[in-house]
Amino acid sequence: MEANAKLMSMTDAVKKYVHDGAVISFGGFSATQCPMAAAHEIIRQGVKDLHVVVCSNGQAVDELVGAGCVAGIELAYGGNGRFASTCFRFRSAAQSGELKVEDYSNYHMTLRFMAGAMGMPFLPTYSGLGTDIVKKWRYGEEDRRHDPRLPVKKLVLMGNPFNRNGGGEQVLLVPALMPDVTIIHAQKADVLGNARITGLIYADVEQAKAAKNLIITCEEIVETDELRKDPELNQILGFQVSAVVKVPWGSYPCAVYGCYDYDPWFLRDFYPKVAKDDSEWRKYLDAYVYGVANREEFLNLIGMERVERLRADKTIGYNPVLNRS
Amino acid sequence: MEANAKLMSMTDAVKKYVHDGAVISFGGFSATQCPMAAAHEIIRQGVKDLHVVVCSNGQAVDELVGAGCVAGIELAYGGNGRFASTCFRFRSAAQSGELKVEDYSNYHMTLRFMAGAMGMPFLPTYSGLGTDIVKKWRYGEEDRRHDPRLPVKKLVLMGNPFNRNGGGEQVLLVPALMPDVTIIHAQKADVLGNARITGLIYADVEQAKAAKNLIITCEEIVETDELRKDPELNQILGFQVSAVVKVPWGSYPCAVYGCYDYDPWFLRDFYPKVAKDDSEWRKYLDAYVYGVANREEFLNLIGMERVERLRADKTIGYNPVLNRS
Amino acid sequence: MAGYSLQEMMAIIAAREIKDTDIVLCGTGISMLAALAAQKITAPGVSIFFESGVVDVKFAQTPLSLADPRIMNGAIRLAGLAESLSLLQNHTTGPNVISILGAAQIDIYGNLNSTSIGDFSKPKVRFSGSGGACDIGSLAGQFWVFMDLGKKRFVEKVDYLTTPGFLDGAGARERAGLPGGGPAMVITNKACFRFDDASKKMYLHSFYPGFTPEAIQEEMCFQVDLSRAKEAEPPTEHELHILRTECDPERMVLKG
Amino acid sequence: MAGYSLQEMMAIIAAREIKDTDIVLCGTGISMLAALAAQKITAPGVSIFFESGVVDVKFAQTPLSLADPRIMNGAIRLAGLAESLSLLQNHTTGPNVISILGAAQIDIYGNLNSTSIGDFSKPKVRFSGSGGACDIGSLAGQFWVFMDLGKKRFVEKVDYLTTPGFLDGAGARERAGLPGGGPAMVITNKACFRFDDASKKMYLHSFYPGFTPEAIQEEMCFQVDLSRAKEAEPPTEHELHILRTECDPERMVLKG
Repeated sequence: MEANAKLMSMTDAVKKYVHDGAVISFGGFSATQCPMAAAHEIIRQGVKDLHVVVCSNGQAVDELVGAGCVAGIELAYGGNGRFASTCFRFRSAAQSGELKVEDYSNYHMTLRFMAGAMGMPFLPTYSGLGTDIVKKWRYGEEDRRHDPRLPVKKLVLMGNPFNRNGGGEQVLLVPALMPDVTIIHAQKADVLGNARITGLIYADVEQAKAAKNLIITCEEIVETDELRKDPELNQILGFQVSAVVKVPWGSYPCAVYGCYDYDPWFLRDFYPKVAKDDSEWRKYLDAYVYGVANREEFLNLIGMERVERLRADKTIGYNPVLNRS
Repeated sequence: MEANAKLMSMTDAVKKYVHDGAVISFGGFSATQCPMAAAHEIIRQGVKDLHVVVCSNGQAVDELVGAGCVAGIELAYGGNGRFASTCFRFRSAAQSGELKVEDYSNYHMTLRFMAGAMGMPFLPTYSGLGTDIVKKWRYGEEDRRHDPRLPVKKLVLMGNPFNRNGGGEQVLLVPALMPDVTIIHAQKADVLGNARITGLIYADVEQAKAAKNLIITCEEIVETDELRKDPELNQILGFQVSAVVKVPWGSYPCAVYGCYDYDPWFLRDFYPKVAKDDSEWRKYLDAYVYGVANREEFLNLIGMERVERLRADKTIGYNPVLNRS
Repeated sequence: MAGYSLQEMMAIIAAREIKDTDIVLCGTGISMLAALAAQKITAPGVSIFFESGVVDVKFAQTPLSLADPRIMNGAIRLAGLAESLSLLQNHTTGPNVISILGAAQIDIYGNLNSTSIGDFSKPKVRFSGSGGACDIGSLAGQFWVFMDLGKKRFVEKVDYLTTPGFLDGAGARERAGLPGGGPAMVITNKACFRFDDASKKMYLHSFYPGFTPEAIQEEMCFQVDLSRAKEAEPPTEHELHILRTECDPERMVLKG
Repeated sequence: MAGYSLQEMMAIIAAREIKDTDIVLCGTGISMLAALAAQKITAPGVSIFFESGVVDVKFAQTPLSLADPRIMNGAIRLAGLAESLSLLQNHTTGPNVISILGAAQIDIYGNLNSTSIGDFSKPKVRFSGSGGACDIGSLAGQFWVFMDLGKKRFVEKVDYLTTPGFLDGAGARERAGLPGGGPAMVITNKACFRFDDASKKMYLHSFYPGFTPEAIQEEMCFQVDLSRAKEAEPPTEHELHILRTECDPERMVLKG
């Protein structure tokens, strides 16, 4: 294999690994480290009927749902923190019933990815016992029998075979997730796919390892020898990676620790206005997603001057003079 | 609570947290990062009837077994790599039947600590299906019923409730471990117990978090603010720690990455000679363990000149001119 | 009643209950301010963490989400969800964890709905989802709730039970196998509620200056015991000063 | 037969079978040298890792254990057992993993005993234990065995089955639910064996220059098919040169 055979354009990576009907997972958490450049390319390529599995994703999920790419979603939280505690297109699609939402908790989803990453069929937890998250299933057993993308059961309650002296008599098993493709956005990667996420890692590493195919989008491509200097900090191993895509500002309008801040203008002023209104939303997609060929054109449309103002102070990881009020 | 209430001498930490009959776990792997100073203090205090649970520990387990502190052990591997592929006192105690050895694999033991760390009753794996590790139990169900230190079953075979389309029809559940006390040796800790292991982490972090009480022995006490500079590298959180003990050269004759190398003289020339012979062994314990009051006296007996020669090159983490042949 | 906002009152009511040995799992917003205030006023040893994976934060600017870069700088630990949520389920740390939650609906047993109104499969209103709230309610040593009073929120039966309180009463958590201790306080904009040891039902513990027990009861769909209620102590000058100048100097949470 | 040692022959036999896309889980000693030799001769893209948690090593001095500090410097990843052993069970990486094991006993189906001789509860000889060998045999895409021939080692039935080979024959691994592919090669000091696709029994694949199939059979307790055996190609000058000068320059493994 060529040493840099995995290095490709976003267009090629999405074309090669994101198919109609795929089970897909996105890294990041709320308004940080969402793989937004990848999400836009998926919208642009008109991928349909995706089944999305995430922990607490905001912006990427909202735009994909709004663009009609998503048929169903299993998640814990769909929001952007205090910018948009519930994502707008996600909310309206869930309310209209056009989007099927299967609810789990953050721990459930994390454990499900971890089970996939570790090659286990399930993981046990006590979280959720007695709640409607256990009792109410959006996908019934019949749906599940016919759709191989879904686990045969939402979750399973079992007796604890190691129980001694009361307590912990029953336990919940949550089924493993093995997405057809996971996309995560890292600060640094090499051409082989070895990658480093700096700062919080959310459930990115579990999501990455659980995947059948893994696309790493990154701010910067570095030499492998640079990554070797701090091996404890490299969470993603090249041999688990299918594609590496270099895309600076790839998470904008979301933040990337140590690289750039979130954009309060986009998240608080601009996006809610377009996302809350169906015709504005259509215009947004036409201009900002379908109307551009790639990330560079999108950023130019936003305005590089605006974008550059988000650049982080390297020491503290964000922009301390950003106007957030 | 006083800010440095957890900082104590090895004598006090062992007196307070290591009791006769305790389930105890030691960090490190083969001849690296064994908490040897702690092991010697346990021997010196004459602790009895310990039930040891480890992955792949060498030197600490061997000396504790040899000194008669250990009644039973659940482990995957007891050796020091190429210095002593099987530990000598461990071997003879296992062969005589005086030491009960319950065999698991490294993955089993790691998962058992992970289950304890995550507060789960068990974790599933496919490792070991069809082997005698599953079929042959050193502690029978009757023993287990009467001894609350043991899980009620060595492991449990169950059907996979999420199975679809053949494959993975059954799965093995390994029971959680929650040692009464875990002792790990770290390069750095602060007085609150926040600690950093540099280099490989073996199963140390899982062993630490699974414990009811956790003793951190460390080469160096540092300011909390120093640890805050690289938060990704601090695996142990102060609020999970019971005691912090500063003990330079605390792993000798085993290595500590970045601090000092293993001692080939001790591990290959000296120790096998004393460990293979019952009366030599008694003399060793009398002189090197019972005959000294603390770590400093032990090191003086070994000779600080010898010990100092093991000091690591900071950049590469070991001593490149050490004579190992 | 001049001199402090009800939001500030809520933060201080919570802060006063946090002890030095507690481990507080925070959300952003007012729950975070409560933990910070406790740390700066009476409980300097308190540990604070967030479900996104940050432990022992030392931020200079108020974070707006659990993954805001502002939350990361200067922490003692940066990890991820698996590590932080496991602290809840861990047998040693879990019982010491207090967490403060919000919700859309609550019932007399402290069960919460944070996810949707109406039928869960085609909801009238969909919220973000329970995130870590189900995990916290299930596993943490105790949880507290921050909510404004109102008949739409304090309901007979929650539409979708996403965070377990005492379920259907005494002994129900144990029967379900939940390891955590359940709800301990409900801190509203007008009053603070606790739960009866025997019945596990919510009762009025204190009302804020300017409000009466009867008026508070009017804003709830279920009847609570009012007989144990006392008037709450308003925030002191010192408490307010710390809260305003050290916990949220940019007024990102405590709006003018 | 002059010019190379049998140990060198074993290392080279293994190295030749390693492909560019393989992920090799090594032990210390000769299995590590085989992987390094492959990387330096024919498979530069091969990934190497160790169960202790090191990935893609670049060491300057030969490590003497899986946790030798020499194994750590310059790696692409340093983690722990949970991470590295999970690579075996992971559905994407596991099938690509090859691992090389040693053992005290082996039977015709490639089942191994690495733990004790005699009754397991009061053994005649106790070894260190199976470490990760049980995990590798259960989960890896394939495993190879490095063992010296001898009737004490090549036995009818292993005393204590700690690493699963093909258990009791064709279909047995599948029935037990083992995801890994099982044993593929047994590389001894005199010959190399493989396993029949249909019967899953070991057969003689090649014998080293200077040895005969019949003499090799004499050193085993069970009968193997000798009909497919060919003489193995001895190591080339180039292979030996790389092995000696680049893989173990200190001669820590390949003893003079």
